[in-house]
Amino acid sequence: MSNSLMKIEKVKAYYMLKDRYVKAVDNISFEINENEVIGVVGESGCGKSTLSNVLMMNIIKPLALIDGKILFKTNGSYKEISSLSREEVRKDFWGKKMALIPQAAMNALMPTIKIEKYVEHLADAHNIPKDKFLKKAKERFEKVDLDPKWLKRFPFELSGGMKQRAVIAIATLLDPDLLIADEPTSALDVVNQKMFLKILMEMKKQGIVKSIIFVTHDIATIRQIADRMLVMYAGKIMEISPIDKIVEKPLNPYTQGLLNSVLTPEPEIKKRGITTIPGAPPNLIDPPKGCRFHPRCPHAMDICKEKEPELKEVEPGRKVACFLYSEERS
Amino acid sequence: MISKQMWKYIFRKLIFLIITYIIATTIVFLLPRIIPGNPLSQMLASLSQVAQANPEAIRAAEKNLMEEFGFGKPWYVQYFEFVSNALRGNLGTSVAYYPRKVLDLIIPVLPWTLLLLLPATIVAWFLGNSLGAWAGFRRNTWIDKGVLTTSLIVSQIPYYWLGMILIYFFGVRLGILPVGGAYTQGNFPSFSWNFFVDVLKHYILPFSSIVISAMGGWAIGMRLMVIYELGNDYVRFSEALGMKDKRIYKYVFRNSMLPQITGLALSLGGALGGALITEIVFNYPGTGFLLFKALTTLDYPLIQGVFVILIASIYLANFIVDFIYALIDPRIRLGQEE
Amino acid sequence: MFKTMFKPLFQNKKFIIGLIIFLIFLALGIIGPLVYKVDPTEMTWDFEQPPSKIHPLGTDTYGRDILAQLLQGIRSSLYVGFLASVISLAIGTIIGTFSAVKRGIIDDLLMSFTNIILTTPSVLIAILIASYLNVRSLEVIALILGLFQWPWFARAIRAQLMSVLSREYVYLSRMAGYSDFRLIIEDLIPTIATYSFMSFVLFINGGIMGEAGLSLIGLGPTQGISLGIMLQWAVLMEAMRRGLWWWFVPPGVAIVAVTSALLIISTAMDEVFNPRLREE
Amino acid sequence: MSRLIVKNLSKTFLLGFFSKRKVEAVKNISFEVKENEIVSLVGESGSGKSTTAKMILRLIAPTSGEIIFEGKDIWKDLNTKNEIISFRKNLHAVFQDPFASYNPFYPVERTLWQVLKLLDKNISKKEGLNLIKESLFKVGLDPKDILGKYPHQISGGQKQRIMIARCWLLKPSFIIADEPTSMIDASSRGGIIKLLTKLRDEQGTSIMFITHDLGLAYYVSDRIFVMKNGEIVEQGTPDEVVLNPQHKYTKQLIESIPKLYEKMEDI
Amino acid sequence: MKKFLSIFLVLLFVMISFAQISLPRNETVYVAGALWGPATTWNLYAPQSTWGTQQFLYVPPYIYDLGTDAWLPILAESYKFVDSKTLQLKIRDEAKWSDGRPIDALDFVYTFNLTKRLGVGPGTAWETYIEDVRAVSGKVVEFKLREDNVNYFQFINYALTTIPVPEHVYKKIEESGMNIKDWINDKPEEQVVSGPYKLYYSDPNIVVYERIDDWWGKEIFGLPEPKYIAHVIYKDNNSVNIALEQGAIDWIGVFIPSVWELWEKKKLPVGTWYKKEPYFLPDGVGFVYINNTKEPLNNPAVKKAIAFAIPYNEMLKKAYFGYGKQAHPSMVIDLFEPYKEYIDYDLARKVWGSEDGRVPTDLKTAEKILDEAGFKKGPDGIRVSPDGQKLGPYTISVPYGWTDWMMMCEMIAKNLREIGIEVRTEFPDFSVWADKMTKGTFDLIISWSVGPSFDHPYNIYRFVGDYRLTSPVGVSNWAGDWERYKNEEVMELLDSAVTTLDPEVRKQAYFKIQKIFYEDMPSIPAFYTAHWYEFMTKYWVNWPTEDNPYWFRPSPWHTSTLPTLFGISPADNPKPVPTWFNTTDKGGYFVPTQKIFEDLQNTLK
Repeated sequence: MSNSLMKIEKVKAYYMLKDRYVKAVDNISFEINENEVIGVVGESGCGKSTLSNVLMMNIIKPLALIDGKILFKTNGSYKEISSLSREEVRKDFWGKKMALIPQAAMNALMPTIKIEKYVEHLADAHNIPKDKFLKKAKERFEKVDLDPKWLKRFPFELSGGMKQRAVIAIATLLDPDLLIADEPTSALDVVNQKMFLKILMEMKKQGIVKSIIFVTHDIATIRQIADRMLVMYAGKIMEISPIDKIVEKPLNPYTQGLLNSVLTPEPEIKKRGITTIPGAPPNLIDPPKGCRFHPRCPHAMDICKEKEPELKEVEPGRKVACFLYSEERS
Repeated sequence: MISKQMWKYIFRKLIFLIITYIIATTIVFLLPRIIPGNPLSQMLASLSQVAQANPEAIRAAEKNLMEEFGFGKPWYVQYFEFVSNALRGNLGTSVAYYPRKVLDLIIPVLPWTLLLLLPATIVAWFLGNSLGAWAGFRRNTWIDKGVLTTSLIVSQIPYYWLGMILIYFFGVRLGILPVGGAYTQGNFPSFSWNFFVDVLKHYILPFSSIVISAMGGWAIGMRLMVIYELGNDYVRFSEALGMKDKRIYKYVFRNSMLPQITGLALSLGGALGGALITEIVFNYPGTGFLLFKALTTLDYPLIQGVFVILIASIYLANFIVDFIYALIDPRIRLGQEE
Repeated sequence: MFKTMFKPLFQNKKFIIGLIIFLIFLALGIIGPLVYKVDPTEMTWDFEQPPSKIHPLGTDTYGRDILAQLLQGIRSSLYVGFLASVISLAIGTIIGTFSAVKRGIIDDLLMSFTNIILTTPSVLIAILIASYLNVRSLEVIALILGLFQWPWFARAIRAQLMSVLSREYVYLSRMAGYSDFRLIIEDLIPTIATYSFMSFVLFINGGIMGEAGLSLIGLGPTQGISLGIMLQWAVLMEAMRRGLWWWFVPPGVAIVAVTSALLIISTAMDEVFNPRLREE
Repeated sequence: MSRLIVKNLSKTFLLGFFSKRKVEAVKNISFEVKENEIVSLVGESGSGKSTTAKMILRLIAPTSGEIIFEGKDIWKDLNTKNEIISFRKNLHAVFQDPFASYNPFYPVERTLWQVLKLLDKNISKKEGLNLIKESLFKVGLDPKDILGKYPHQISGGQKQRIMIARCWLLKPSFIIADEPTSMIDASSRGGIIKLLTKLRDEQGTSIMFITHDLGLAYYVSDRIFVMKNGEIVEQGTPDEVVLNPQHKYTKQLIESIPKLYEKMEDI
Repeated sequence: MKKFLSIFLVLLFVMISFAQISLPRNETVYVAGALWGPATTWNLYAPQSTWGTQQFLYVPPYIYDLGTDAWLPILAESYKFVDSKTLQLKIRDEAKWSDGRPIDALDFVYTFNLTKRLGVGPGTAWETYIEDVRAVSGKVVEFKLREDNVNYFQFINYALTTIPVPEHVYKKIEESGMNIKDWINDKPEEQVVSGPYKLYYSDPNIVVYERIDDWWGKEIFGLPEPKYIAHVIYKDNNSVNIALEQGAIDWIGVFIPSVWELWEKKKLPVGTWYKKEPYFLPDGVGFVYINNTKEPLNNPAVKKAIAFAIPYNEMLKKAYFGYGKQAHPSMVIDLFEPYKEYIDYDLARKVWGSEDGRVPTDLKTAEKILDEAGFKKGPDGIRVSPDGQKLGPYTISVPYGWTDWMMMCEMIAKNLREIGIEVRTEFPDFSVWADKMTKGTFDLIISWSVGPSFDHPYNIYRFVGDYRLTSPVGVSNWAGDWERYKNEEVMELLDSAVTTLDPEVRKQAYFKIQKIFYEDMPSIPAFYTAHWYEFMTKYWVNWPTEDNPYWFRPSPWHTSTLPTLFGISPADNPKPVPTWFNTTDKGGYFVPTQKIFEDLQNTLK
């Protein structure tokens, strides 16, 4: 597709420890389109946080990019950022092209200076006139429903929800194309959570950011904002599909399991009941052979134990890695 | 910009220090009196060693002094006299330097102690922290390892021993620096260039021995602090926003320094002890010297006086540092945290 | 558990180095005087001899063998340090634990007391106490030093326990009918064990350095030989002026070596056990 | 009959030594829990729900009010050691954080031994071990995977199951489950819930869920209490509370929760 | 705190007010070892006035010289015994206070009365021995002996050596309502003195005296050579000695380990009294005091055995750098010629069996004495008295940090253990040790006694053997007889020695006391302590030494050190010692003690 913002091709990123390595992201390919929100879900330890680091090219020892390419569209052409060093990516892309809202966004602001000052420093870092940038910050604050007077305050004077909004306002100050949000709502109460999601979507609608990667373990949240959902398991993509279709009919047994464990206050859920995926996620140092999910899969077949299923398009726009939908199934 | 909360914070600190001070000085007063022993023995001993001293004269002197100092009275009477005199700015009369007033003995030497203690402590603090931050920012590099190893060793060199080594090398072996005193004997204090240089020359060794041995500890602490801070979200967020390392280091440095300021306040007491011993090693004419004299002659009033003044100075410094800290850290200034 | 916990320690280079140096000095202190059977107080006719075959580290003004003194000194200094450390640890643990477990007014009072000791120039008070004591044995010196170095430890212990006390397993133990005492013994003490051990190591340093400092100004132990006493004698006999380097250098080197070894051990432990410093 | 009656319960925390600050964590709440009933106390963090739970568990003393468990005021009527022990046997808890529920210095089965000793001081090692194994089977764990392991060696789900095994051993008449599923992966949440409800079904245990997750409350409870700022603002059956909320706060809460089958209009 | 701050500011101001001044090196004598802390007061009405006050600022009528056993008249021109109980002093006509007022008899009377009134000051406790002090005329003072307490030594001592203060100055202070004892007298311009020097400057680091160039005694004595005397206040010997090596001090009175190294190894222009051992003059007698109240330690046999067991020479050599000599058992300092006649050498030789009558170190004899006295060695090697008391465990103690004495204790303890007396060393802090010593609760201690003086050995016999000076065990007493020895006969002999004017009677009394002491052995005189005195000849020469013995108390800290300053001269302009450094019969000013006593005796005829 020509309108993809980012292409991830066969990326492998391992934590290289002394005598072993953790295959946190193992041979992953997908594309991020312009103007879309991708929700990344998975259980803890499935590699989703590593994925967000890899997308940023925030590769710090012991994490290492083993293989694969990451292409980022800038000025109409794709730049292979995976061939650049972390420092280079940081210099040319971070903030401007891609921005991050970290996991504990509550503490993301430099605590002992005023937000205004921080914004000025940011202008400095990108060689933007200070007043212009401050003005922009004021506008952005208004956009996230924050009184610009808070710019003159210290971060700790803001409440949790306000801080979160300030963070998103600052993260998008440079109008990045891609926003990566790593579990940004887990520390918020539901009311603030909703407000945050609203602002996030507003940013996208207004074109301040083009695409959003939203990493979370909460499918219900993704359901509300995402266009596509990417399901990760043990360093692999199990399924990547439009969210509506997944909710309607999850294909991969793992996705099914996840969806069936969703617990929201809805009569439908009560009716259908919730189920559990038996067992526990595998150790990423020595993952099972074949399909990594097979030991927990209710539909596991012999082939699953031997061969790794590939991520294949089974319906238009839907890619699944499972032998249930493959010709090789018998 | 000073909020009500901050005034409250300052007020509470002050109350706490005053209570502490009262307790500390009471201890200082009571300790010698709990333990039996004659405070006049040193003086009587030196009187009795004078060849011509008559037994009668020694007896007369003993009687005279006991009355003069009121050592025969119950301790609580002595304590109330001590407190009421102290409140009127009279710390009593020294035994060994009778009839000198304790305050008159302390005042001339106090500036020398402060001259040694404050700059050395602050310089050590500043250098140590800078070094530690430098190492922390370059974690696991050779710089870090070098700084850490050196700090680990240097911080364990007792300042007094370092002082002895410095005296031996620079004073005795090389003979390039004076080994003791605050200025060349025969020079009288004045505000002239020569005198200043002279004082400086005498200052180098004691100053260095304090700075060197105190630096390591700060460096180790700061390095850890920086490593902790570097793990904080604001670092990651700032990086992700494309901020330069220099700026981020500044942030980290700033935030790591804040606890070190409190550390500075708490370390002052220890630093004072260090300075006192250094004074003794270097024959520096400060309060340490005076205290040493007072201790060897068991001069109760003088010992009390030195303690009362030194502890007050430490608490004052402590309070000032806390105040500055409160001003610098907005979290306290605005009453967010305690 | 303990096996898996301590295994990484022995993979840490710093820890190994520190431990080896410390063990060497410990051996010197414990076994040294048994092997090198020279009476450190015996006055020979060899006055102020530089190191030689008969006196490997030379002799002092009174013809006493420096090596014998050094070995004995290391032993005493370690003993003082160890004892002071035990005392500090005991006081700190008791006060910190009480504060954390009892809370309320007891906590307030104990912590105020702790802060008072913390802000008071303890060196001065130690000097004061030392100067008023009749005969100061090594144990008394250790006691004086031990009395003043616990406050920061008590505060840290209290903070750690406070956080541990709000952990669920403490509630669960309580719900299994545990008394305060049993709770402290079974659940709390092990939690603070590594930190306490690190502090223990640092307290030993405090004890060794404190003893030397007190000795130097003539307020050290009045009996026996310690590293501080050696330094004091060296100062009294003007070893620096008279160039008797073999007298005042070895005790200082021993102090620095032992205390830095211990500090290195503690730093290494911090690196291993402190999750924020762990590298993996 | 009501197993637990909470009457006018309040808790005020006093902070600071010099300047006393008051924090009213729980304000005059009252409710009852019947035998065989599952109720949920729902609220955001800071709403006072955990404090309430700890008061009922006799871990924190209330400032005022009564907590009557099986006819006895737990803060006034339990005077002898035996009374307290029997209270501990009958009212138990499963906590939020499976990691914090285990002392890292002991093997995980310690928690089970603790309750065995509570039941019978003189239980032999062999008997105890059998009981423990039995209870582990009950919660779907293989004793081989568990016994002798330390907390960091097993998963969160397993830990939470062991907690429930603890309840199986003890067979209390009332369990307080303080956020039992919030720290474990969604995929193993169902199992935990099932184990707890099974306790109710088989033993007639009353269960009180303390949770911020309205979804969970809706799913398992017979009745729901919504707490806000130390007060119970709404109560009723799950359908009443969730489908037809009355209080403003509850309405806002339900409206804000992302749902699976319904897309929010205003995002 | 405000007050504190303002004091600090004032101090800064004071500092500013000083211009850069340095003393001219070749006109200044730098001193060390007499002052170890800040100056106290330049007022004699204090237990201890600052060094220099008694030495240079205020002068007495006479100064006693040890070497010739004679008296140097300073303020006094002469004395006259009106009768055996009345002494008249003639003050020099030239004698003036530094403000020009003459020093007269009324100043003396005032001084004595003030001392009596305050209980402290020049001639403290004079009223014990002197009945009355009165002015006969402007320049003549008269002293009357107290007949109910006749002690000629004390009478003469108080009359001849009590330093007068200027009445007109002190009166004014009294009138201002100030307590005389609180007066510091630290303003150089206000000081009114009788001596050749006056305070010039003082701070906690240094005290400087400046010569008064028109001193009244100029015509009689000449002026002392040094224009300035500057005492640098050091912390300890170590720093003093470093300064000495660097050529910064000229005149020192401190202990220096291996002092010979300075000139033998380091080739420094430094000297002491003797070029060889013992290097220093004796300053007093160091005793091993034995508690005479403790059984069986007080058994004379035990004490004698201890005397034989002390390793005198080895200990002096090893622990004392050979700076002292073994003391004579008679307690008389026999290094000064005049005192030798008071020793009954024949008796000493007979009793102790050695050449000069000193106690030999002989463990065998010690053991024999104990064996004969019935002290049998037990299985643990410790002796038991005939009535079953163990000899030990005892402690021998000196203050901590007195390294030389500590070493001596170790060596003595070792030998005593060898002869079967269990003794271990104990080194408490000074005050504790002093408490034990003065309260009589010790076992064995090493301590000082009085030094040489014109009433030697009366002073030392009294100090060690006069039970009237002591107090019960447990009550502090600084005056003497710490070992609590009691012997009526000794007291009678002592009294007879000071009430007689017949030298032979006195001598016989001393001999008798020696005989008793040899039998009773109240305590053991072990060694002569050293009169610490070192000098540097880089800037100043002609220091008194063995070869140039013009003054025998040359240490800067000694109260009678003033004449030293008249003897020394600048290195670039050496001058001979003034001729008045001699006895009257040889053309000098010194009046022999013997002559004074003869004059006194003559009044009886």
